[in-house]
Amino acid sequence: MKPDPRLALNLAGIAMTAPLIAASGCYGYGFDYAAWIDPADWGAVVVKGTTLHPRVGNPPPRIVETPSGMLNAIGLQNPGVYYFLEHIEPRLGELGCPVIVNIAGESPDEYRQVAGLLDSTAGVAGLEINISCPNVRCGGISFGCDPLVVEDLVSRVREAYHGTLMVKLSLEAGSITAVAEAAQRAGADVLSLINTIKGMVIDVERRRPVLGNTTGGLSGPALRPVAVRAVWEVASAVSIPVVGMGGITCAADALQFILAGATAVAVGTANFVNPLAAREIRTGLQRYLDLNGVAHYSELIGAAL
Amino acid sequence: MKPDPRLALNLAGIAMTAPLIAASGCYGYGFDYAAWIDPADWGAVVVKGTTLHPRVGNPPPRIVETPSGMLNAIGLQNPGVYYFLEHIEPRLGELGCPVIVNIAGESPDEYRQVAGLLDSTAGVAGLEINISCPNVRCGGISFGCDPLVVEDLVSRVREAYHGTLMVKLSLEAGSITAVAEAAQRAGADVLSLINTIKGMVIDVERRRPVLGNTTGGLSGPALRPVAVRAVWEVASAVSIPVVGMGGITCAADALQFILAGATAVAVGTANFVNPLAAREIRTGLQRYLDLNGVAHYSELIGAAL
Amino acid sequence: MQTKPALIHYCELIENTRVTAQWHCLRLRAPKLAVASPGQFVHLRVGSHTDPLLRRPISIHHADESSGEIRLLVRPAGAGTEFLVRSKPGTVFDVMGPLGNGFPHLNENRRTLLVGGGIGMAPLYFLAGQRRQADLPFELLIGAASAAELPPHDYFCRCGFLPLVATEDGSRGVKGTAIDLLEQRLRTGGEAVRLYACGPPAMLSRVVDLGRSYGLPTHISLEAHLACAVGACLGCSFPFKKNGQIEYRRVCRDGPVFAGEEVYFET
Amino acid sequence: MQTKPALIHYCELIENTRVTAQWHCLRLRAPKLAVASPGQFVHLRVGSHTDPLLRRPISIHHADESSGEIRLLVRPAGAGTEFLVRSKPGTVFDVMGPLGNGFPHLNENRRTLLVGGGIGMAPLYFLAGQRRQADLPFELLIGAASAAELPPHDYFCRCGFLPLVATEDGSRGVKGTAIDLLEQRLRTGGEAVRLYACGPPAMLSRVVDLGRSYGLPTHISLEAHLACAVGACLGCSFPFKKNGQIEYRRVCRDGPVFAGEEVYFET
Ligand SMILES: Cc1cc2nc3c(=O)[nH]c(=O)nc-3n(C[C@H](O)[C@H](O)[C@H](O)COP(=O)(O)OP(=O)(O)OC[C@H]3O[C@@H](n4cnc5c(N)ncnc54)[C@H](O)[C@@H]3O)c2cc1C
Ligand SMILES: Cc1cc2nc3c(=O)[nH]c(=O)nc-3n(C[C@H](O)[C@H](O)[C@H](O)COP(=O)(O)OP(=O)(O)OC[C@H]3O[C@@H](n4cnc5c(N)ncnc54)[C@H](O)[C@@H]3O)c2cc1C
Ligand SMILES: Cc1cc2nc3c(=O)[nH]c(=O)nc-3n(C[C@H](O)[C@H](O)[C@H](O)COP(=O)(O)O)c2cc1C
Ligand SMILES: Cc1cc2nc3c(=O)[nH]c(=O)nc-3n(C[C@H](O)[C@H](O)[C@H](O)COP(=O)(O)O)c2cc1C
Ligand code: FES
Ligand code: FES
Repeated sequence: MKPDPRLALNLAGIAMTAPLIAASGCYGYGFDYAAWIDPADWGAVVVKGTTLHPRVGNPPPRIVETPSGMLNAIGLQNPGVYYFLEHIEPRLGELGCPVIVNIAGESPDEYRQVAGLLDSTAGVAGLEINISCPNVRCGGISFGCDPLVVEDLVSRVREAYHGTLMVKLSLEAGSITAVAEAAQRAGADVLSLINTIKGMVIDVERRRPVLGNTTGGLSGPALRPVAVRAVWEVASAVSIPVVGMGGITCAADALQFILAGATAVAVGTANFVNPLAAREIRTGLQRYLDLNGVAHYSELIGAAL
Repeated sequence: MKPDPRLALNLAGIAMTAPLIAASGCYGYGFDYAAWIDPADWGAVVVKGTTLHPRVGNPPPRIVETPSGMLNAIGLQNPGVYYFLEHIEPRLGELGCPVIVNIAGESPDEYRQVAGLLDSTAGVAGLEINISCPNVRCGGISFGCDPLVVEDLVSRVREAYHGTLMVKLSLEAGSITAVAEAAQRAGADVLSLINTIKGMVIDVERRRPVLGNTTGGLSGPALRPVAVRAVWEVASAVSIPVVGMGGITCAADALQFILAGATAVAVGTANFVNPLAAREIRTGLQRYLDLNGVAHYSELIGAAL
Repeated sequence: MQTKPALIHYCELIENTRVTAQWHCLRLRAPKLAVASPGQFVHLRVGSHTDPLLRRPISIHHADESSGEIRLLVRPAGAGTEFLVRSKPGTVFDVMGPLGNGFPHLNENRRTLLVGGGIGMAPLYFLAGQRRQADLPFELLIGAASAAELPPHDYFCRCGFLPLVATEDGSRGVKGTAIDLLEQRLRTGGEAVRLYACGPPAMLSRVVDLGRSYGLPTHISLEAHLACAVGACLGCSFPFKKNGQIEYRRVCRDGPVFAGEEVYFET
Repeated sequence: MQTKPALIHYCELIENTRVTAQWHCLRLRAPKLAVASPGQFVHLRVGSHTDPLLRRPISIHHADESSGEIRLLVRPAGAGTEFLVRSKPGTVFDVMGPLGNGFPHLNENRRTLLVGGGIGMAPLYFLAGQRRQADLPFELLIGAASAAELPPHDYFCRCGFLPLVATEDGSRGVKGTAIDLLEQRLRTGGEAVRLYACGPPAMLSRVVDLGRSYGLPTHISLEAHLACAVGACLGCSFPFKKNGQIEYRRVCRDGPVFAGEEVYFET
């Protein structure tokens, strides 16, 4: 798509043609859709959660549909950071847009190690620290609920990594704003939210949880009002930019997050339903700017506060 | 409906013909549907949140639909406990099923006062303490997030009230199980969960939140997987019975909660969509017991754990 | 247990006709609902999944006990109303009703003015028909943006009356709004005794003002987002002023028709 | 930017025919999808709201490049498949595809056995037709609970082949399961060179066992709940055993057809 200057931004050092990001875990390493769809329809792509060691992931079933949403329990299946650096990172330039790597670890030190290994790699524009995955102990929410733990973890990663650092927040913290402030204090450049919320579906015929992992993370439109509220609260509490996500399917949904204070938005589940989402949201935002005579989308950031 | 002994239960002192409860705030005082539908289709009815003083409630709009759910911000509109005792309580016998009163207050002492006024009133079978309403400071979630605060509040109400005491939990606590355990320690007879989760919808044309109150509580099927998970966690952590709710629309949904550990279930939003829900869920449960040769529904409680 | 009247009715769509550029008139077989009176409404499921979730309220546009049919006039505004206008004859709707208080039907043999703004004409058309049958004097005033947004003449003729029309672009009737038309009829149309109105809040507020100036009682039908539609959830509250205090009343149950003087229109 | 092939195709439903007590055959105008090969699938939206949310995968049951049409064979199992079987001709579906690897189409001029359990016959029918056209020997074996759950004879005749049938109640063909039939054909039908299968996991696992006993390679089509269907979400992973270690492969992208010997069927 022809870049529209009214949508361009620099997200704490990452130059993007639009405030639209493919959400982690929902777009692979960016190559899976590329046979059909230009990854550069996005302003940036966040790749699958990456850990120090390879992980096989959770037993199936890993997904189940719920009303206007889905649960997933992938379990951070990934080939590990060394494989990533050897086989994937060198190809990321092909995508034609900045790539952010989502990282997770079993301990603060593992996070630091992964971040250190990814520091100043050409293909990687920034990191997103996942401290909010409801499906694994690794990368898990256990790290994301307590402001003190978050501050310590983010500080360590910050020492090891010199690019743009994004911290991904969970709603399951007692106070998401306290965690947000802790991440900001520790040197995060950007906050992203929300990750999925832990849920469960029971198969009443088998009288067992549907998912192999028992529980999984809720994503999709079902979540959207809760995510908009969380972005609104966090954007009001911090001064660094916020990337909003949770159930975005179209330009109007994206605008809700921007008006609530998000500098950019990420789209996950909607890709599964509509692989043309990036392109359609981009066009929809342009139309909104046209109709409302807005010179640059950033005028809308937080305008509903 | 003809009571089916396979569905009968005694919920910590309240005899019910079925483990089906009309959720607070969704069934008025039980009379609104009564011109058409027998309130005794329910095992019990929980009436609207009641406070010491009358409350006018929040400015409109108070509700907005979301994907597979809705936000509400009623703001605990109610005529106050004195009016309730004079004009409503004497008529509750007409409903033909036990009535539980949902109470809220602006301070622990107000809760205690309301509970004391409702103690040993003939029409009231039990109380549900709302410490999880996301829409008001009164009765609000501020009381429901901290185990110590919960323990104190529930202890005071417990002193003033001698009937069945139910405590309604929010998912927004840092740890819902810690709050559940605190309520149990303080003398709660039953726990009910979950209340709505705070959300927000922005009108992108007006660039303003849709609700008069800015935020509202998410209810309905969108919430269901998260609610089932919460019931499963809480039922595993406490020994007192749990009433599960959140997005139940049919017998299969109700069974998910029962299999996750709920002794009874409550139905809110689904009434708005299908006012015959109580009757249909009852029939659906009977059919499940028939097909699976289950002698009493209680065999299913927690069977998926 | 005494038997209670049914709240839910399964009603077959007999005919679905487009009557303006956008609006559709839906004719339903609904014997139990055909007893409804003008100003009452039905509350329909708009799909069988959980999105859209809530029912949608639609005024009863016409009810005929003898044929056991009702008609609805629907303006597509979003997913729910689009589901309705796209439905094919033979579809069976899940309909709650009849709900709400309805317009007070007064047998006064004096001229009343019925003011409908846009789709707000739907229930007033029913009221007009009722007054026509009872041979009571009335004028139906309708406002719309342009002629394309109004049903054709013969839509009204078959009920034995014709509305007075105002369009903002002057493409049909008087050029102006329903309020302009009302002012004109109040100034020039002879003595009126009572105003009935349904339409957007800004219009209703003006109708109430005019009623006050002319010393005429007003009966206005309000809209709100509804959930339960029977008074149980308090989701549809609208502000009223009583002894200088704000109080909320339920559009679905206490209304949708209220004495205009009591409604508190925020400005 | 080079132009890329489209992932989404808008395909008109031309015909929707019930072919068993439950299954429907849907004929779609889909020129771009008609190049697909047997074992590939499409991924369809099943509504325009957010419930049901995810697309549903359906095997390509037949594809004809010359007419630009594809056929799907659908067994109603829930909201999504019911949406499909209830759709009326003229409906335009939003279809992703063709997806997945498909069955290896080997030009071996030796007898292969194609085993379909229930709706699993859908892609094998396509493979059978292809072998028929190429004049390569094969037998299509189909199992079902009863005759009512199988398409009639002429459903197959027009493609120039007839399946061997097993029904559990013996109401058509051999009494027994598809596996019983397969065992019989392996014992008595002369030398076979390769097995293709699609059906419930328990059946597939037995096919693989039989392949092992007879020293025949098996190509089996697996099912999983899919989200993205292109390999991006890792939601559809199925366990495989490699060097004694479990590893997960993606049904949607690495499959749905896999070498049976490598699949790890939990017991
Ligand atoms: C008592 C009553 C009688 C009505 N009678 C009619 C009628 O006869 N014909 C008719 O076409 N419509 C009527 N309406 C309005 C109709 O109910 C709404 O247009 C409809 O609910 C919108 O639903 P939707 O899914 O089509 O649009 P949505 O996507 O839900 O909404 C579209 C737009 O309409 C707004 N909206 C939604 N619900 C309402 C509501 N209840 N009131 C006002 N705005 C709303 C939304 O905020 C949004 O801006 C009536 C409403 C009430 C309360
Ligand atoms: C590659 C592939 C090819 C397929 N080909 C066909 C075909 O040609 N014809 C056909 O009728 N069906 C086919 N299916 C199965 C079909 O996709 C499912 O039946 C459908 O998705 C169920 O959706 P629903 O909304 O109708 O039912 P739901 O309400 O979603 O589910 C109904 C039941 O089916 C189970 N289920 C849901 N999705 C799947 C799935 N993907 N695999 C197994 N069980 C599932 C659910 O757990 C539930 O028990 C195929 C599946 C795959 C993965
Ligand atoms: C299948 C799937 C896998 C995901 N994997 C990850 C992950 O590895 N790391 C992460 O931080 N978030 C992960 N997420 C969460 C998403 O990035 C996103 O925060 C969430 O899904 C909400 O957005 P959505 O509603 O647009 O999907 C995953 C989500 C889904 C649906
Ligand atoms: C309109 C509305 C009003 C409510 N009012 C109350 C209330 O006064 N007190 C309370 O504890 N919960 C209240 N609730 C929450 C419900 O009792 C229930 O916990 C929640 O809606 C989840 O269940 P559901 O998805 O079945 O509606 C209200 C919910 C709705 C939708
Ligand atoms: S819609 Fe529930 S009280 Fe009016
Ligand atoms: S469905 Fe997403 S990887 Fe297979």
